[in-house]
Amino acid sequence: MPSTLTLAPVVPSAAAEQVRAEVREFLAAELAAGTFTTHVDTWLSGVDPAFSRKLGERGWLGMTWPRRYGGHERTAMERYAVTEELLAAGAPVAAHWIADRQSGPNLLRYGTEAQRAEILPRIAAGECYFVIGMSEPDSGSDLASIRTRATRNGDGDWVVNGAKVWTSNAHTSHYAITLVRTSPADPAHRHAGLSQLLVDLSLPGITVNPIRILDGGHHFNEVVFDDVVVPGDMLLGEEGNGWHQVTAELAFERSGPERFLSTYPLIAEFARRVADSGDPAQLATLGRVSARLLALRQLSLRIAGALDRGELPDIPAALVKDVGTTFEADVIDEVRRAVDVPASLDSPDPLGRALAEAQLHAPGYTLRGGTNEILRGIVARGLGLR
Amino acid sequence: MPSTLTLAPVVPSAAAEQVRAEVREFLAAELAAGTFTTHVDTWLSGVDPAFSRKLGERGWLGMTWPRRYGGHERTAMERYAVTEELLAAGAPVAAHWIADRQSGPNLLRYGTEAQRAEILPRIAAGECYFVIGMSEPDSGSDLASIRTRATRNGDGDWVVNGAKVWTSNAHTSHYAITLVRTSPADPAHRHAGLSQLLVDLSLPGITVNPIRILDGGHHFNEVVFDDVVVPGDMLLGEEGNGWHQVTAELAFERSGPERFLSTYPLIAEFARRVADSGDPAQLATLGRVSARLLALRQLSLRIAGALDRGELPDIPAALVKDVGTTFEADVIDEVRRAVDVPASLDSPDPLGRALAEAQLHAPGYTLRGGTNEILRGIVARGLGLR
Amino acid sequence: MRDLVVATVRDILAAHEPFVLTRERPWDSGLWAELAEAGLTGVGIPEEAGGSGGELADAVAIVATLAAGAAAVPVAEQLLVAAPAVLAADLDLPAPDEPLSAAVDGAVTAEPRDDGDGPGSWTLIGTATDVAWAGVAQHLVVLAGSPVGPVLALVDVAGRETTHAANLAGEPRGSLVLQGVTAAGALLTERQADELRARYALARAVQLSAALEQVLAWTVQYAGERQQFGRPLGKFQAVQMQLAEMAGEVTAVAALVDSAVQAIERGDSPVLAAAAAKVRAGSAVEVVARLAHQVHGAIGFTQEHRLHHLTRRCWSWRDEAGTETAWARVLGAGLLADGPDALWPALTRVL
Amino acid sequence: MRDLVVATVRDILAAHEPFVLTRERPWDSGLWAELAEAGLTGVGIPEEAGGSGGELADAVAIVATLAAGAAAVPVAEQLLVAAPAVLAADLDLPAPDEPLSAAVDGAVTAEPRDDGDGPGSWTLIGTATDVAWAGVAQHLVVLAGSPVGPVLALVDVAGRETTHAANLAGEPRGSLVLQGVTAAGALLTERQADELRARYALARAVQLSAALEQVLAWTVQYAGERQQFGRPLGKFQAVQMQLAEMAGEVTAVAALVDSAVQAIERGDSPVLAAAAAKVRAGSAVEVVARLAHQVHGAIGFTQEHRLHHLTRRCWSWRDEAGTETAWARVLGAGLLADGPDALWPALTRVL
Repeated sequence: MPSTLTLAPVVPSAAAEQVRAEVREFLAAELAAGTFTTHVDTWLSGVDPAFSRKLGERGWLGMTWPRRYGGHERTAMERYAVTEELLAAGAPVAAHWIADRQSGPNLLRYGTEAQRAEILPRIAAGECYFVIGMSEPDSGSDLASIRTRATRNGDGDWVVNGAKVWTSNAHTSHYAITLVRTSPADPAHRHAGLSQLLVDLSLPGITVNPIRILDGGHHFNEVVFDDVVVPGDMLLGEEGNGWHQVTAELAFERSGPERFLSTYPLIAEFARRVADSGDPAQLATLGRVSARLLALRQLSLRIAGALDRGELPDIPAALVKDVGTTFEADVIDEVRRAVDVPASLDSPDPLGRALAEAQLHAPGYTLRGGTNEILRGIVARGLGLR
Repeated sequence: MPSTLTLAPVVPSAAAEQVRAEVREFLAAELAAGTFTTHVDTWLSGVDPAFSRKLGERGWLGMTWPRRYGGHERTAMERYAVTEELLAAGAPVAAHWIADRQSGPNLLRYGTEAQRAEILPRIAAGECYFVIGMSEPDSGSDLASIRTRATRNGDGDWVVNGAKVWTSNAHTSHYAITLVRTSPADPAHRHAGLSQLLVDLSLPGITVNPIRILDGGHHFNEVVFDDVVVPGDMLLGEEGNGWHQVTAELAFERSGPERFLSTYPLIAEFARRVADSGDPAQLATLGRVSARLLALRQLSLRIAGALDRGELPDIPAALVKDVGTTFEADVIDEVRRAVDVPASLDSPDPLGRALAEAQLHAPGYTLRGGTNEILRGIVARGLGLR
Repeated sequence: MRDLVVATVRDILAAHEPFVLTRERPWDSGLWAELAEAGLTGVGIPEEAGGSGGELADAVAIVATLAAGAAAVPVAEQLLVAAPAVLAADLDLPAPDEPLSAAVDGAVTAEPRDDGDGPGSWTLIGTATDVAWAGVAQHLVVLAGSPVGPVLALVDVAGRETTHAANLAGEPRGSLVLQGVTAAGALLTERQADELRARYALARAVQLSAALEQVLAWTVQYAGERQQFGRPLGKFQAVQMQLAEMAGEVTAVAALVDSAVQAIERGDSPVLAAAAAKVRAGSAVEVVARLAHQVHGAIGFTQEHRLHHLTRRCWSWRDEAGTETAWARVLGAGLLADGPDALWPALTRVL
Repeated sequence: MRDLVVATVRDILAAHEPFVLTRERPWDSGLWAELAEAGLTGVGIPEEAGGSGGELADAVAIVATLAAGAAAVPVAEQLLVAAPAVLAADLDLPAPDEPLSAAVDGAVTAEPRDDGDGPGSWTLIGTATDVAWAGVAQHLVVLAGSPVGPVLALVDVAGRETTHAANLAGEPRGSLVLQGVTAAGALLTERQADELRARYALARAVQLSAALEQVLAWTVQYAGERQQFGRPLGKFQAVQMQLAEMAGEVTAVAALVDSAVQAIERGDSPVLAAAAAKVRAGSAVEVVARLAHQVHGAIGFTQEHRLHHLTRRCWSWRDEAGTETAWARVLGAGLLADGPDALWPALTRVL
């Protein structure tokens, strides 16, 4: 195996198993109380600030961050166990998901002391939510082609103009870490001149327009910036270092269990059918799907272990996202082949409803956070091919 | 549908059904007499000159050719029915396959009267066999890069030097239609300067070296040309027109039922298992596989109909080969998922043996006659993409 | 005639926006009215039965054109399933401008009425489930069970209450309670009942084939126009491979569905041909819809984009009128009817 | 120690040509002799039992290295399956330089001998089928059924006649008639018998993982070297997509198999972990072998090329010691043992 793809094994963590048990107990109680019902792909679509605050109260957000920023100084393995349990239960975690997974770590890595002190504790409390301001209407996979620009005004503040799309839940979020062009585009150095700004979504000049997805659900938005004045101290990291920062950020976000568990609630529903029927072919399907899931889990766990060691395993992370999101969609086909249940949101059969939810969200799995074609290009580079 | 991919429907042909019934009866009698046993992929591996002569006697070779060349002036639809029945029975048809499918039509299209009169009747009698002399050790999919060259000597004959590989059954064949470079390579016109020669494999200076495939079977050869003197009148078609001629020839060979029936004997064996078990999941697998086969059959039949109308549907032919050969290999996986039978040539279970034969030949399906990547490039061009 | 009919449908469609189905707007009644006025909701129905004449293939062409246009009207059900069944059973066909649908799932039983009306009148008992265009159709053909065999009943359902349910595209698929409803009906043989189910499956296959072809065309067009990294998407080899794979699926489906329609028009038994067409068309959906969305990227995932009007329909149509798995079992069993050694002759007989 | 062991195996392998298995040359006895002389056929076996010491993970590393080298020797069977089973059952282990294999398929029954030798001696009746290295192994561990439960018997099979049969790579897989053979043996619990089968499956998974990794490495290397249309294959985007897909499969298999080995080394029950590893590794074979051959082109399809030494093994190993389908059923059923609502806890307990 090329060293770029090799991942050292992790030893089981008693602390992780301990917190896993706590989360499992919490979720069982919440389900029993009817606080939430299980759905597919809830890390995109399950916005529930009250639920996010409960997680914050229990110390399950910002888990790996320093205590002085509201964190809990726990391991990535412990955080992994928590996120995995939440996803498996199909819990409503969308409100805080990006902030906890990606924006917080980004602030920790590049933020000023003031930015950290101000924002991180609120994220860890489950009260402050972030969106990713990267994609633009015309950028597609070619992130270097973004056109939102920020220029310094006389006060040293940034004046931002442009638009970002696919900002998950911008209508329920507080900040957007926004990739902007701070120097004119230079065809010879496409990745130069980009910077990240920490933009308060309540600033004047910002308009949030819903972008409904194909089932009519409102999760994504267009965020339009019209002469938005962002305070000068809201630069994140270095001016001109934006490309490097977003690359690192993307690597961070790609390896988590949300890249293969988005359709786990469908598997769980299918398992109920299999247990009822005892059909050997269905048992085999459950076994096949489970084997794939278990392999992905080991990969993702090993990446969590690497993060604990301070590594940034960007190529394995791209690989996990490629293999994992392919799996998320394949689950639908595996289940469809094994049962004879039409997919419908109005189905009296919970399996039919789970199939419907999984199918209607399926196009997103292999697009969000970098298409699988882009990811495979990264893996090919890791193999030494270009 | 782009017009390049549209195929007009065919009306059922009573003549084709008549000859189909005759072939079916013949094959049943031969099987009962033990003349042959059914195997996978016999159009590559089932060399049996006696069987080929029997087909010739019955008028089932050279079927569409003019009577004056030993042909039978029947339709492509009738020929389709005959070839399909032979493949479905896994009959030993490899000796004459290339000559009947490809070399004969090539001679009809480009050959001189003398070449046609001399050779075509022998092909139609099942007595004269051909190999395709296109690929070379270093050419791969890039056929324009071949290096075998032919130069005129003082007598007007061609002196050939070089080597061809993947020549199926050259050790049991009489002629090779050989693509040679007759003018030096010109990087600006990569496809210029190529010609086809009709080379008698018994000529001095020709060495046929076996290339065994991975299961040890000897079907392929390397044919080495060492100052081989080929009579001047053995040029096929026009000097310098070789690229155009092989392109047309490849289009011809790509749409036949051998591009999706190579593993049909495995399906037939699987059907026996399904009939025994009556298992619903196995029935569904048989149905799924059959539906794919039936669609391919309709595509291939429609191309036969287009050939009868004098068209050369090269892009649909590339598409059929891509979809068909993918199917041939997929059959193995479908059957493996549905049964619990290890693949072994020594298996006491005929299904295990059929799985083994199909698997060991599988790499060939999507390589021979143009890789699927090349074929998809042709289809993409047909879609107007490049 | 067929080209003219298709051109007329296209013209009418071109004047209509893609229709966003909601619970409140469960069909495109304006489009239906225009189609009916042009006589297009009666094509394939003899003039003496109140239709516009024409052949099955004309009706298929209309259904295909409407499917590719994501038209929210019950034309497939009326022209390819319900009307032919009513005519074959010698029942009185409602006027073609009154939407007619079919329910073949058989959770309804029919009892012959003993009031002297004779075997032509039945009392229906039960609930028709997953009824296409429930609440929209004014008449419903119901395939019911009875002590003496399958019964084809024609029910006036105008104004009758339906439960709300929709498929993934929002097309109504509710249930109708038919407890004690009187209806005209006719006994069918088991074979006729099977053929009715097969025709329904074939209707969905026709819709799938047309929709998948359109999805391919849109995707090819998008790949030619959309620029990434300084060149059109369609210049990337990975995208070319994806589009070629889609084309392979679409072309295979089109040939099989088309041949199945022709075989039925020639009078062949529709069951195995329709089963094969439904299975093949249904199994193409996964590949074609997945790759179409992948090539289109995030924009194709939005409600504003036209792509979902077809991909959502395809995801549902493959399940409707019998899933691929159900029809694959029918096909597998049918091919083995004469024993496993006769599989090949059976395959060559299907089409 | 592990790196040293692996380096030694590699050095020995490097001095050997890829071994072409035929009916007449059913194993690489020369390689075996060198491995045995270096003590490598006794790794993982305690010194007091005649072995070379070391841990399970050392034995796994040797098996993986030999698998990647397509070594035609029964080391996986001896080190990972048969020897640990003999030791666990407290039977006398043969010398590690005498090849030892295992037959777990259970078509053999064992009867306690009544000649006063006690329960440690059994009479075997039946035929052991699909025996890895039949005719090569001098001793065979047989999992037999008996009236009192499963029996692990150790049989001296040197010189005993075997039927000829081979897997797709030519590795001997013949049958041995054991009619009335006397053997030392020990009763196992059903769970111990299941665990023995699971260890066999895991041994094959270890071999598969190593072989698939090597196939990927060869394919990447070939794509970097082979020129087509004036540039290396690996510069074509379509080939890059294929190699990345292979890498995804290989990396997933490697992580799962490796974790399964470690779990077993920690003393966890091997059954579900081994089942998952075998299913996952087996299902990767189709993709990895197919794409490897596709990228290699015709040259990789020849006997002269090294590729088939591994692809043919992979095609067989995925079927051996229980097919993917069989183990998938075991895994599915095992995960549901506490009821369907406990699927997730069950999954997190496997590994």
